[in-house]
Amino acid sequence: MSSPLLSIEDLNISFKTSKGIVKANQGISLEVREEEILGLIGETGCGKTTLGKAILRLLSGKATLEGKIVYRGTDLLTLPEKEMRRFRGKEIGIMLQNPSACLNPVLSAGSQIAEIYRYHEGMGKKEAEKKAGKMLELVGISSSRGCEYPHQFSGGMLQRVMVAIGLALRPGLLIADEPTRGLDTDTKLQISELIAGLVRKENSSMLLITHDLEIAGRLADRIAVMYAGEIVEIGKVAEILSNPKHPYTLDLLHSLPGKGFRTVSGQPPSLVSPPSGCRYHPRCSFRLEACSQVHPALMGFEGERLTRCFLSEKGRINETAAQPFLNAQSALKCEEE
Amino acid sequence: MTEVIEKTEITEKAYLAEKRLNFGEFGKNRLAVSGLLLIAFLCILALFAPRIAPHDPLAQRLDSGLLFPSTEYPFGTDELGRCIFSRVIYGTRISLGIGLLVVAATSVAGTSLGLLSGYRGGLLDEVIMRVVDIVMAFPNIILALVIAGLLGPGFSSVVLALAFTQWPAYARLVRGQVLSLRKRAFVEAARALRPSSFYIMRKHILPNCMEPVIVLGTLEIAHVIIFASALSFLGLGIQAPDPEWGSMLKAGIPFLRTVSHLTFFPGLMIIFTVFAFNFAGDGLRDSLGQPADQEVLAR
Amino acid sequence: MWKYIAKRLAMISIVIAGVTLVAFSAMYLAPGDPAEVIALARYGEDLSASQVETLRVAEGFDAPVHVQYMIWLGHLLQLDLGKSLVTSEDVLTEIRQKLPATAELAIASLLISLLIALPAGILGALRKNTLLDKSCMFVSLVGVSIPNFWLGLLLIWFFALTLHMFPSYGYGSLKHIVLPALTLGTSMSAVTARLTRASLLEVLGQEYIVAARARGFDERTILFRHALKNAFLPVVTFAGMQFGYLLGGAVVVETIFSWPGIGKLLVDSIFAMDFSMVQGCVLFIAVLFSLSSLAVDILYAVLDPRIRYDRRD
Amino acid sequence: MALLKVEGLKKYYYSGLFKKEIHRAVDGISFEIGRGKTLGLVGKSGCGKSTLGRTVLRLLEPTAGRVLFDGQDISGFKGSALKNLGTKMQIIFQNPESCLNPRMKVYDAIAEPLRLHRLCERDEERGRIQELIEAVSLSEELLFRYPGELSGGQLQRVAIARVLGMKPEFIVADEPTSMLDPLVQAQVLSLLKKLQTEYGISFLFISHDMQVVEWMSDEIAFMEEGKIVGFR
Repeated sequence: MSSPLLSIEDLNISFKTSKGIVKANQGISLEVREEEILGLIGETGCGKTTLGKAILRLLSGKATLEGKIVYRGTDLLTLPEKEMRRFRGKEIGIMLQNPSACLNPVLSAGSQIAEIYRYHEGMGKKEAEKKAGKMLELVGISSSRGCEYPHQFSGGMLQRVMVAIGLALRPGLLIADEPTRGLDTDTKLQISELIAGLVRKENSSMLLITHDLEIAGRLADRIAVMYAGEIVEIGKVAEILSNPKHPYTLDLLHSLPGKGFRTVSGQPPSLVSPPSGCRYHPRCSFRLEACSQVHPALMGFEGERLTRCFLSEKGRINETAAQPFLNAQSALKCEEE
Repeated sequence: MTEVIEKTEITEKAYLAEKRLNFGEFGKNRLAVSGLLLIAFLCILALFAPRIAPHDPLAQRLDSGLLFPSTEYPFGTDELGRCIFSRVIYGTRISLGIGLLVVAATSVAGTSLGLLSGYRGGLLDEVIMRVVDIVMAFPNIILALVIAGLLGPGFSSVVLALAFTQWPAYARLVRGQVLSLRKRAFVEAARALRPSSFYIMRKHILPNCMEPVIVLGTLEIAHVIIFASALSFLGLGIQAPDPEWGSMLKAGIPFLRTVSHLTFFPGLMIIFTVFAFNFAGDGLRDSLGQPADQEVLAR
Repeated sequence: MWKYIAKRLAMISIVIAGVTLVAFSAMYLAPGDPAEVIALARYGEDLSASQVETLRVAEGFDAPVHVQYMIWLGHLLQLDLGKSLVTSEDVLTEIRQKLPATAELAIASLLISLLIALPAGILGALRKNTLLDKSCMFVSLVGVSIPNFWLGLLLIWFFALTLHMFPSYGYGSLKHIVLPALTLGTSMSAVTARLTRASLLEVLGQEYIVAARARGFDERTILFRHALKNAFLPVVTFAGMQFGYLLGGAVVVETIFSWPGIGKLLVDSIFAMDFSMVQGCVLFIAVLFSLSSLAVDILYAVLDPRIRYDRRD
Repeated sequence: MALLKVEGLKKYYYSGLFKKEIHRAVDGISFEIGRGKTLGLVGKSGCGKSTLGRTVLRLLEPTAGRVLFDGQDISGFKGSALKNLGTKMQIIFQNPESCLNPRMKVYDAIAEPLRLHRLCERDEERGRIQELIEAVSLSEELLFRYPGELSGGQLQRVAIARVLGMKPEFIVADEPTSMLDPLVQAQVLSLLKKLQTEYGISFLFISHDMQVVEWMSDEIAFMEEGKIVGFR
């Protein structure tokens, strides 16, 4: 087993708002290993974007962070701002959500890549532009489009520019936040293949934050599932997809298109006042009495598998749910062929 | 920057909900509340001027001209022996009157035209917007100056002149709002119900563009008051004996070197009044979550 | 972009056509018969009916209104703004003589206002909600509320009458321009500072600033390369409107300081009921203002690539 | 007979100086939808599928072609006939965040079509709205909230309840779930399907997600650059 590249230990993040304290992340422990793609799955508002931004300390002053974020032996949370800048872009690249908002509208795409080389590697203008052009070619954009401005690109193309920026300095870790949101099915696949391909080629690692289980299933080595600010399950892709131990993961899989759209009632809880006990218990169809009172810990299962559910030990989920799910899973497999 | 995080993170809807609750936040905005209190104070001054003012603002007493402030005459007297304090207080009636009248008229007219122009589009829009452009091609104080000057001095010419120059601001602001609202799905959903366009404008569009209009209106009262007193100061607005602050200032100029309180107090009153409305308008803008856009700010 | 500019040009010609109509019809706002009003201004109280009639024919007031407008417009197209009805000076020559004074005042005021406003606005946005920012914004809010004529009088009282540092009126030396320019400049700076701050704050709240930070740039680079260019876009548009404020403010300030510019000329002509001079001044100012808006629009197009290059589908 | 029949529908946009540049958003499309059936419409973004949905409803005026609803050509409808059509043909939008007026409480949003078309007596209104909100399985307490306080899935249900109140026969669903999370998407889609069997509504279901469309539709049309390139 390779040593972790990034390890997050017991991270708590909260925001003060007029409605109360939003506990966006609670007790997050996670590691991203060398040359690994870790998929972080969760629904809108579960705190996954906050986690991604927190790693590079990009959250606003309103956010309170506790815990440790260790990258190659350095705890990023204790670094002074000036040294933190060395990690941003160079060690850890990030593709934030919504590329049309993340690119400066008055600077050309090429110059936004070139400026990274000029700033970090002290290159001259010509050289940096040339390198930016190469980077564009690498993500499948003709370098002649480097002088165009963000509004002249389509959504998929913008996402490619974001990939080029994220990987410009060959970082050890790329954090990609919803890189496929809002794209057509075809474009979605192209972009995800592109990112994963580049990351693998560079022997880098990636934290892929997405709500799309299918994309995560295709690209990731391991998957972490997040619900209401907590990690509820972590494990190898194949294990998670074929044998989910947490009811939420199970429900999420069932809700996928082409798998019967089995529905779960209710909606994610507020992060200001989450339910007592297990956060999923009000919606869970397997809930026990204890679930509403005792908050389950993230428990080791077999091997590297961790699950935050009382039932997982007893393996009851398997018995109840194996049948319909197996069909769905085989459908997924067929499609991938 | 802080808001951005919340926007993306707690999702937009939570952000919107917060924005809505911000009317309550207005209460917390101490500056804005003090602006409103100042306005209330001014209104009281205007309403109860006869009770508050110690003297008749027009009564001349030539034997007690150019007196310095005393308990009898808190702000002193002018060259004709009139009590400046009383005149300043009565002046509130004129300035607030002009401000409210002009803003009431222009906001209604401008908003209606902006609504029509934005929602109907087409030729009507072209015509209205070109008229707006034409009026706005004149710096507004200059246009007001010419109109008021040629109409002849007096209360009604000042009101007319300012009303004519100030309405396009609302029309432009509202039209912009309407254009962006028209693209929103709820307006399209309402159209799918096939009501009259008047219904959609009244029920779905107007309520959603009122906030900036309220902000603009509040700030406009401040501008109108300044413009009106500038006209009077130049001698083209309200004329002497009427206690208008601008014309009082003008009357005080010859005595600037010796008895500067003649110009000092009326000027202070203008600043105080304008400040109150600017303050309240600013507070409204902050708590209604309106971006400080140039349309509202640039006046 | 050329399409955009062409569109602007077309629009501005319509606007200027409308402006001439407004300027022409302004004369008919005055109560009573224009010929009589002018005759009254020219010959004083004891004028005879025949004097009025002679003047009516001489100045062309006997023709129907639309014909008068057409004739006036015809002259206008040959850059002939007519003669003053009171002094018989050529209107355009008169305006041309007054133009330098107003231009000097405008430029000096603009410089003063930018020198105050830009640093204050930028500093305020960068140090948001600190004591410095709050006091800057408070001062500027008070500044917005001070009428420029009062500020002018205050400056005269303090610097001219009390300290005797600068002359209180007149035109000529560098010393003469200090007080008028200070009056106009400071009163303008308050608004610009607020706009700069608001605009920069808005930009600093954008996601691309966070994204730039995520690329490891320091705050200086982010401010100068990413934030300011965007933040100045609305400020540039605003500068166009500021020009109108400048011209309007000049009227008041020139009157207070007896500054021999177009503003003072306009006010004097209104008092003298010198219609052709008023028309000329108003028209000149409006055209100048429109052209400056056009210039600003073009500048905006050059600065903002979203207009410079049309969207591609 | 088909409930909805579209024949050679075109929607062109003209731009440029002399209106010479033509953008053919919908370029001669014909199809039919039977009562209680769903036609899925798949295509990439920008292929004109949303424009098609709106043109069918005459929210956009077609450049050419006919839309027959229940055997009648609706393109000539005016006044009360057109207003009546509003209750029979409806639309659900993509972005739940903007599909409701932020100034109207949920109750009023659902009541609006009932009041506009006088679909029920004043004293029955409350009960009718109760029925509707239950039909989309939302709790009653949401009725007096503003849209800003609801989640995306809840908003989309309110939009459905609002449309449902008119007992429409045909609904254009324009990517109704593409902005929702998977769990919520499943909820909304099964709700639509349930309502379809209960009320016999026909759908034109627009989406770019093949799997969603497959699950929802009886027949699928593929759209590319303003034209339908195939049915399945």
